[in-house]
Amino acid sequence: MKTFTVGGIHPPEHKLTASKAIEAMPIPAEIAVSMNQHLGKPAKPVVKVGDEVKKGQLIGEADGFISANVHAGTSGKVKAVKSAPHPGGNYSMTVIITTDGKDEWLEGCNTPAIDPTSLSKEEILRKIKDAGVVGMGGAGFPTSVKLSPPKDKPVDTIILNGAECEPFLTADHRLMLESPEGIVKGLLIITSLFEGKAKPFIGVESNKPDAVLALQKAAAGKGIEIVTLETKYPQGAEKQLINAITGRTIEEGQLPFDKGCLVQNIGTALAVYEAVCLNRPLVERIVTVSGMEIKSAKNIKAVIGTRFSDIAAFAGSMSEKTNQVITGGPMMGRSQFTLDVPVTKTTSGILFINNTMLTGSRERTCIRCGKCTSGCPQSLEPWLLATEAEFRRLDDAETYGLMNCTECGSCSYQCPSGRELVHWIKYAKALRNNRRQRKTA
Amino acid sequence: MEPLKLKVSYAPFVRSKDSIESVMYNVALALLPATALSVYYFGIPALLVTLTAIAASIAFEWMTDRIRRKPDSCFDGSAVVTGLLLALNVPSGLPLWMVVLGAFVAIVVTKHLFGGLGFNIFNPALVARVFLLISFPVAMTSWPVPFAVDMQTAASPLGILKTDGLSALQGFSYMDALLGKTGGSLGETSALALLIGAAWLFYKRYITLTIPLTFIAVTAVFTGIFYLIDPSTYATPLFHILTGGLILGAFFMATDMVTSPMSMRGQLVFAGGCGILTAVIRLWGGYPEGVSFAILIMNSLVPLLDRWDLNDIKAKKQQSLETA
Amino acid sequence: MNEALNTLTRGFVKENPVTKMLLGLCPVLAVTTSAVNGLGMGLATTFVLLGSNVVISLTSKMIPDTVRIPSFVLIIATFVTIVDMLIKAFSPELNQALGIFIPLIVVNCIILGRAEAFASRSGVWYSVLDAIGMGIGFTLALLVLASIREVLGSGTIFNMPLIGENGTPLLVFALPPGAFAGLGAMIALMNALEKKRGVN
Amino acid sequence: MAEYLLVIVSAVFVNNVVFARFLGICPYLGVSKKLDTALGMGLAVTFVMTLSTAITYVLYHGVLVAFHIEFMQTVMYILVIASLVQLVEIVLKKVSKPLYSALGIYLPLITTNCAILGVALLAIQEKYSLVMSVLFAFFSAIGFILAIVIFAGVREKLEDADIPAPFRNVPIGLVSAAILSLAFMGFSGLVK
Amino acid sequence: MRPVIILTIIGLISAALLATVADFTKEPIAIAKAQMERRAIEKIFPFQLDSLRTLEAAGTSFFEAYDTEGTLKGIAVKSFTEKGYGGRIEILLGVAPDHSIIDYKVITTMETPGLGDKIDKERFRRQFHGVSLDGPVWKVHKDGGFVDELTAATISSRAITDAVHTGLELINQQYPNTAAK
Amino acid sequence: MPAHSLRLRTGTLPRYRPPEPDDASTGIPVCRLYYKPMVNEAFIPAVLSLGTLALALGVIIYFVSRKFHVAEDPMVTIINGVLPGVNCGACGYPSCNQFAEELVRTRDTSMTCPVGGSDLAAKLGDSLGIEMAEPKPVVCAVLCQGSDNVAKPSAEYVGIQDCWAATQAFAGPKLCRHSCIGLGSCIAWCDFNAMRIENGLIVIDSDLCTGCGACIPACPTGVLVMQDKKADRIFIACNSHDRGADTKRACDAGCIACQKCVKECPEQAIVIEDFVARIIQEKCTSCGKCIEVCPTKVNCIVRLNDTVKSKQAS
Ligand SMILES: Cc1cc2nc3c(=O)[nH]c(=O)nc-3n(C[C@H](O)[C@H](O)[C@H](O)COP(=O)(O)O)c2cc1C
Ligand SMILES: Cc1cc2nc3c(=O)[nH]c(=O)nc-3n(C[C@H](O)[C@H](O)[C@H](O)COP(=O)(O)O)c2cc1C
Ligand SMILES: Cc1cc2nc3c(=O)[nH]c(=O)nc-3n(C[C@H](O)[C@H](O)[C@H](O)COP(=O)(O)O)c2cc1C
Ligand SMILES: Cc1cc2nc3c(=O)[nH]c(=O)nc-3n(C[C@H](O)[C@H](O)[C@H](O)CO)c2cc1C
Ligand code: SF4
Ligand code: SF4
Ligand code: SF4
Ligand code: SF4
Ligand code: FES
Repeated sequence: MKTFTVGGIHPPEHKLTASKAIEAMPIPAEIAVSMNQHLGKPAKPVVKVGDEVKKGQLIGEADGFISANVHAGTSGKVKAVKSAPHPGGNYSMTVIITTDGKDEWLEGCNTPAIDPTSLSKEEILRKIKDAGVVGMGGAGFPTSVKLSPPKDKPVDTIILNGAECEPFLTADHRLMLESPEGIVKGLLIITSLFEGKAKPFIGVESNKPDAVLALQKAAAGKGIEIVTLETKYPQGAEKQLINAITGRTIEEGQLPFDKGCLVQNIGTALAVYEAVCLNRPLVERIVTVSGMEIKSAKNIKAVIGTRFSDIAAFAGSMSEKTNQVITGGPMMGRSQFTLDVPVTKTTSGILFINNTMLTGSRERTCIRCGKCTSGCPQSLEPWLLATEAEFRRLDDAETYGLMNCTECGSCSYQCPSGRELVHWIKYAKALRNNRRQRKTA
Repeated sequence: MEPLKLKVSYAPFVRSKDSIESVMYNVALALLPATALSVYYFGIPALLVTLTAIAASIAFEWMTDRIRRKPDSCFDGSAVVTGLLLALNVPSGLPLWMVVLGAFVAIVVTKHLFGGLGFNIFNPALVARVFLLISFPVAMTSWPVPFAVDMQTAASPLGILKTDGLSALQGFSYMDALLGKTGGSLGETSALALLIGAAWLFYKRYITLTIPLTFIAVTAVFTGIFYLIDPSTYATPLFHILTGGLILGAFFMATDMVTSPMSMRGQLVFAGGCGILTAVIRLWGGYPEGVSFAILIMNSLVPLLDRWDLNDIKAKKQQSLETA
Repeated sequence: MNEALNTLTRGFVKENPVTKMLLGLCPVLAVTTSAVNGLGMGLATTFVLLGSNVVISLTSKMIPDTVRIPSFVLIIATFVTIVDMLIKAFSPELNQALGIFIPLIVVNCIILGRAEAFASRSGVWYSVLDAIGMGIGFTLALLVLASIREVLGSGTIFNMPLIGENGTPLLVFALPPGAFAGLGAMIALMNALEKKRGVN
Repeated sequence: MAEYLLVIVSAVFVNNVVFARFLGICPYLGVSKKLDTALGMGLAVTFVMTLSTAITYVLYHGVLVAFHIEFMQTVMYILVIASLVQLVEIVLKKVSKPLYSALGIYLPLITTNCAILGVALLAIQEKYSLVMSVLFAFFSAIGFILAIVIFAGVREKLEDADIPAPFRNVPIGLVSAAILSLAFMGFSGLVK
Repeated sequence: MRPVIILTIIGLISAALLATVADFTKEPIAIAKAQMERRAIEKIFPFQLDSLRTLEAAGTSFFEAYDTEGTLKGIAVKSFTEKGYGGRIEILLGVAPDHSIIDYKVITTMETPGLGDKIDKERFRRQFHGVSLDGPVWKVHKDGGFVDELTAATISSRAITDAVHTGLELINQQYPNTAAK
Repeated sequence: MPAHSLRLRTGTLPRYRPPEPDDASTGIPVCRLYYKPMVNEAFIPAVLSLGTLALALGVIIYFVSRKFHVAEDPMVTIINGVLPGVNCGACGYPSCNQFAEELVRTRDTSMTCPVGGSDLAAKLGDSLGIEMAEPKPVVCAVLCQGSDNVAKPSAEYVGIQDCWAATQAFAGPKLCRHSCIGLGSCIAWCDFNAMRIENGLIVIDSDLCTGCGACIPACPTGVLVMQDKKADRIFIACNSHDRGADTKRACDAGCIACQKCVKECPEQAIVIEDFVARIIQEKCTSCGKCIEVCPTKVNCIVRLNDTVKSKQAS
């Protein structure tokens, strides 16, 4: 079984919803579509209060090279365009739509399948761009940009990321079980963009043997290699996945294509297929609703813009012990300060938990046990980075590899002293960026 | 629905079950066989010394927390380990007030003056031991004989070797050393009981074997060379491994992560240094036993060893910047 | 007059050469095994300080910059040698105890420090006050540390036994570690007291 | 050969200038905040100590003993050391800027570093030969470097530590020195 | 050239001053030394000594102590050993004319304060009183001799035994005719 | 005292008498100091040797220092001595020393040290013999009054107690995301002890604040700004760019952009920018009319010295 070479941890899996089939969530009375659902510059709203919109209608336009289109998730009327809470923890410009329950597609969207081989490379890329497809594995990098690497960096390996190494999350797992064909088709479209020079892989963690089987069946004879990976966190992180499958190492400051690789989430592949062949913009996604404190944990297909409060109600509401609501997985997710935040294109899960770590004293001093170092998949010294951050020695932190940290959280997980290592690292990065900006300004 | 009181914190939201407490109490557990054996051999005084050392350590920890207005740390287990190790490092007949004084030196002077758990440069229990040894050389070298009825004392095997030479060690038995039936401090006598505890710690992954094995191997090689040169004045390497505090020191004191280097390379140098210094002091120094001094001296080099690693990281970064 | 008083007294505690300015620490650590030694060293140093301060304040105007340091040390060394010979002649016991640290008064940073920082810029009268003040401060520090070390380390004070024959003194205090730790504790105590005063 | 070895071991470890002889404490405490500066000071001390011990040795036997004016020892020695330091400083400043910026700032401090004079006096007191004196001086300086470099490492680490306020800086430095000298007592008896 | 001249002048004055003071103190220094010695010897001998004759021989110094009547009451010798814990130990050993030990005094020692330096304590010295060279075994108790070693300072005890023994031998060599037997 | 007697006669030095032979035989040394020639046997060699040594070393130092002389500008040292030496960076140079070097090099009269103020400018000018420009006295002020009882909380923050760290987790523990977070990141940057936290809000003591500006970039929400140091300077102590209704829901002291002050101001010195009022300082006469009309529960228009005083009192 393949795996990455350095570090890694084994948190308890808690995949409560692994056997729950995806349920479609009914469209709520109001949705809030954020203009900031991707990495890069937020989209520019192109609708006004009072406008009628159809499902799949462009409501936010990509603003700049690294940006992405945003579409209405259902039909209805624009109630407001304003700054509203965003699951990233801050506020963002948001189009609020009062839905009409008809869920009418815009004309030209959701057509019967077309043959992608009939399209030119440029047409495919344009369709992906128009559909607002962004990476669904977490960071939300605009897919069309990622799929057009510079000419001098030939890509020879394309990897679909089906690792889903975060505890609790099962969205990708269910997707691989329920739509393996769509995923494979999406992968083949992506591969076709590289004119047969790139070999496609799909990496899946060993705790999902059924998904491996389903994919193997769907991909039979298509030249795709399905790789079973050891169940170890963070197997799904881009750099670790590349290392596990190809043995290559992405050095600090390098991007995957510097080592001839391209990594996409399996959900992204499906979105690519739907955008290219079915003319469907990215308006819904699979979300794992889980955690110990929600009554009926499940995997749902939700319209982008659905608020967490509606989802909580749909999943049978949460218990009184809930003290944290998290988007994403428990290792890398974010805790929410309100349930008014909506699902975005990168919301892979919503967890309702009782975090006992929040009571009593949390952080103590580092006892130099070295567990964080041994767990770090990026060969960093997290305790050191945290100390440098604490004393605001940002230059030192940078020379010790601050920017090479993927914020996977393995270090904080391991630390017996409850050190907030990733948070300190994030803090140092924030201060550093702020300082940079001021210098250039 | 009631508006929920949500709490915001930073990822990750799950943490491993390891805590300072679990680490420390496991070390204490691992020392239990040796402690129990020493109480069996040396009787009630040994028990009193052990309890006093632990209680005094916890009390001093509690007091410093009060004075420094810090959250309570007296039950995080580190004071217990320090106290226990201090007890295992002194003769069973040591007057209890000296034990309390030792706990003061360990907890207040060596640990809290330097900032408390995690910041101390020197091993608290060892500083206390050396402090006591130098302050009260008589009391600290009067080793009660196992099963003694009337507090009869005898020199430890290393002490005999130092003052009277190899010939005085005729009656020495390796089996006795392994089981601990020789004169010595509470915990340094039975190698076997200590090894059982160390095995537990290794199994639980609270220690790695880099430091202890290097430490012991280097000591053995160094003393072995001189044994081969002149077997009539130098004792065998096995004698050096089984006597004195080498096993205790190598497995339980040199491994204290607060006061040892973090990288493999640093740990090798650290343990190698400990081994050489131990051998040098034992063979030619004024003191019969060198483990404590060796570890303390190497403790002082830990910041430099750490710094060596950091400089390397920096240099590598520089290199990669230049090639890029 | 106020200023004169200040010049005299600031060396006692406020600007104590040992605990505040951290000068001349070697003799402080080395000779403080007994109170008598501490006192002797303090007085010897005070004498040299006084002599050199006076001479330097009188002559500094004439000494050009290029040879300032050699000239100063020469003057200081002369006084030290005189003290050395006097001690040898009149208190051979003290000589034995202080040993090499008498010639080393030459390099006691307090003396050159006061010469540079004060005597070479001030009149004789103030230089005398400064020397006496600093000397007393130095002697005070030595005496305190030496008394602590003697009591704890040997169980005596001014060579008079405090504990019986069977008592156990804390030997370390008679040894180098006790010197370092004692001085550290003393300085920390001064810091703490100063802070308390500052707050009130 | 063994005799030389003993002098070396004694000078570096057993009778370490700082921990056992209490010489050069002021720079030991004052110039040990950073590792680089500590090393700089150490190197400067090594240079001056070795050179001045050699010169004073010749001076002692060639002049002081010859004319029976041993009482002039202190005066002569310190004059030589002070002048030497000043000369080295002046020359270094002109000849090698990098070396000057590395060592220059420590040179004036060395005049009042009692280890220099102390070692020169000790070499005479111990009745060493010229070669032995130079060796003794050089390795005493190495002992000084050892002490100050270890200490600088310790202090750099202590910078981040949560030390009780009254003990910050010098007092905790002295406490560390106390523990270090405690540890170095392990070497006692190694050389008589 | 002014700096040079000034420095030279300071040097000249300093030298003149020192030479003068040195000359004045030369005598007192020598006397002080002699007095230290005499006082040490006075401490060893329990009687009132009047005159003292110093003899330099066999690489060491002997002191013959006479009382007011001019009879030889005791002999003292400087003896030493290199076997101490801290290296060299020098003692002044005083014997009666029959070469039995009266007392000794440690002159220089590097033994550890509180430990090895107890060799200078009355309680330890007492056991040597009246002993002479060819009575008992000149070793510490542990090695089968008569000297009760100090607790935890066997090395110092051995050393002092050695120093006293050497001293006795020196006296025996120097004054063979006054030997008791 | 030693047993021997030391007798000195005044006037002339006593004559030296060698000890009599019987002194030695009794073993009781007697020392008497008598007159003794000034020039003793050690005198000549001592004087000669030290004199020669001093001369030689003096000559060597003299020539070497001439030969190896390196020119150095003593002015930098002088200027360094005058500067405050806190290395705060307010002058635009990373350290006081570099400011000094640059000033000595360029003699640029427009270079100012805000910390030292006009006194320092005069001193610098005196040292250099030029007329230095005077820095305009400024002081740091807080554009927020959202203390714990005024601003509504959002969620409880558990984590690293630092404003920047908190903003990495979410928009901040107060419902208003433009507010002072109140964890005091800025305090560490203030070299003059002028900042403290009270009731979850930063408070600046304008007597201690030197206007060095070191704290401003340290604040993640940008509620710190420079104001002219004038006790009756008027400014709007709110930073909320949310719409009026949202602001009102989040905070009792928030500017709701109601325009009342704009209309009231006789000098047209107030404008609304991005849902918050701003005072154009050049036009403002500090008449205070705007303060009277502001409808917010806790008036968001304040005078500089009031902010400090009221908070010091509380
Ligand atoms: C400024 C920037 C430029 C990028 N350019 C490319 C690119 O040209 N090709 C590519 O495959 N990925 C590119 N990436 C995407 C990253 O390699 C990575 O896939 C993305 O940040 C998401 O990773 P994550 O989900 O592991 O965090 C870029 C990322 C950034 C931040
Ligand atoms: C620690 C870590 C864990 C990750 N785990 C996963 C994962 O389980 N599945 C996944 O698809 N992406 C995961 N990612 C994101 C990938 O690095 C990468 O960005 C993504 O696979 C790129 O595909 P996308 O652009 O289609 O999202 C993880 C990233 C990090 C830093
Ligand atoms: C700090 C210290 C100083 C010592 N000094 C001496 C000493 O001066 N003389 C001595 O004989 N032993 C000294 N020892 C003890 C020896 O190392 C050795 O243990 C002892 O002489 C032999 O023990 P015993 O006398 O109980 O057989 C000292 C020990 C310590 C800890
Ligand atoms: C493996 C291990 C070894 C330890 N060894 C010691 C020790 O030798 N001495 C000691 O005082 N504490 C020891 N501790 C406890 C703890 O680390 C110690 O109290 C800290 O040095 C205090 O900061 C040990 C802990 C562990 C986990
Ligand atoms: S969060 Fe960063 S430092 Fe921590 S383990 Fe992951 S990569 Fe390493
Ligand atoms: S895991 Fe925690 S305690 Fe251990 S070294 Fe890392 S930060 Fe320190
Ligand atoms: S002013 Fe800014 S930095 Fe200071 S406490 Fe408020 S939010 Fe934090
Ligand atoms: S509304 Fe204004 S005053 Fe209130 S918290 Fe926000 S910025 Fe502060
Ligand atoms: S007194 Fe020794 S260096 Fe200052």
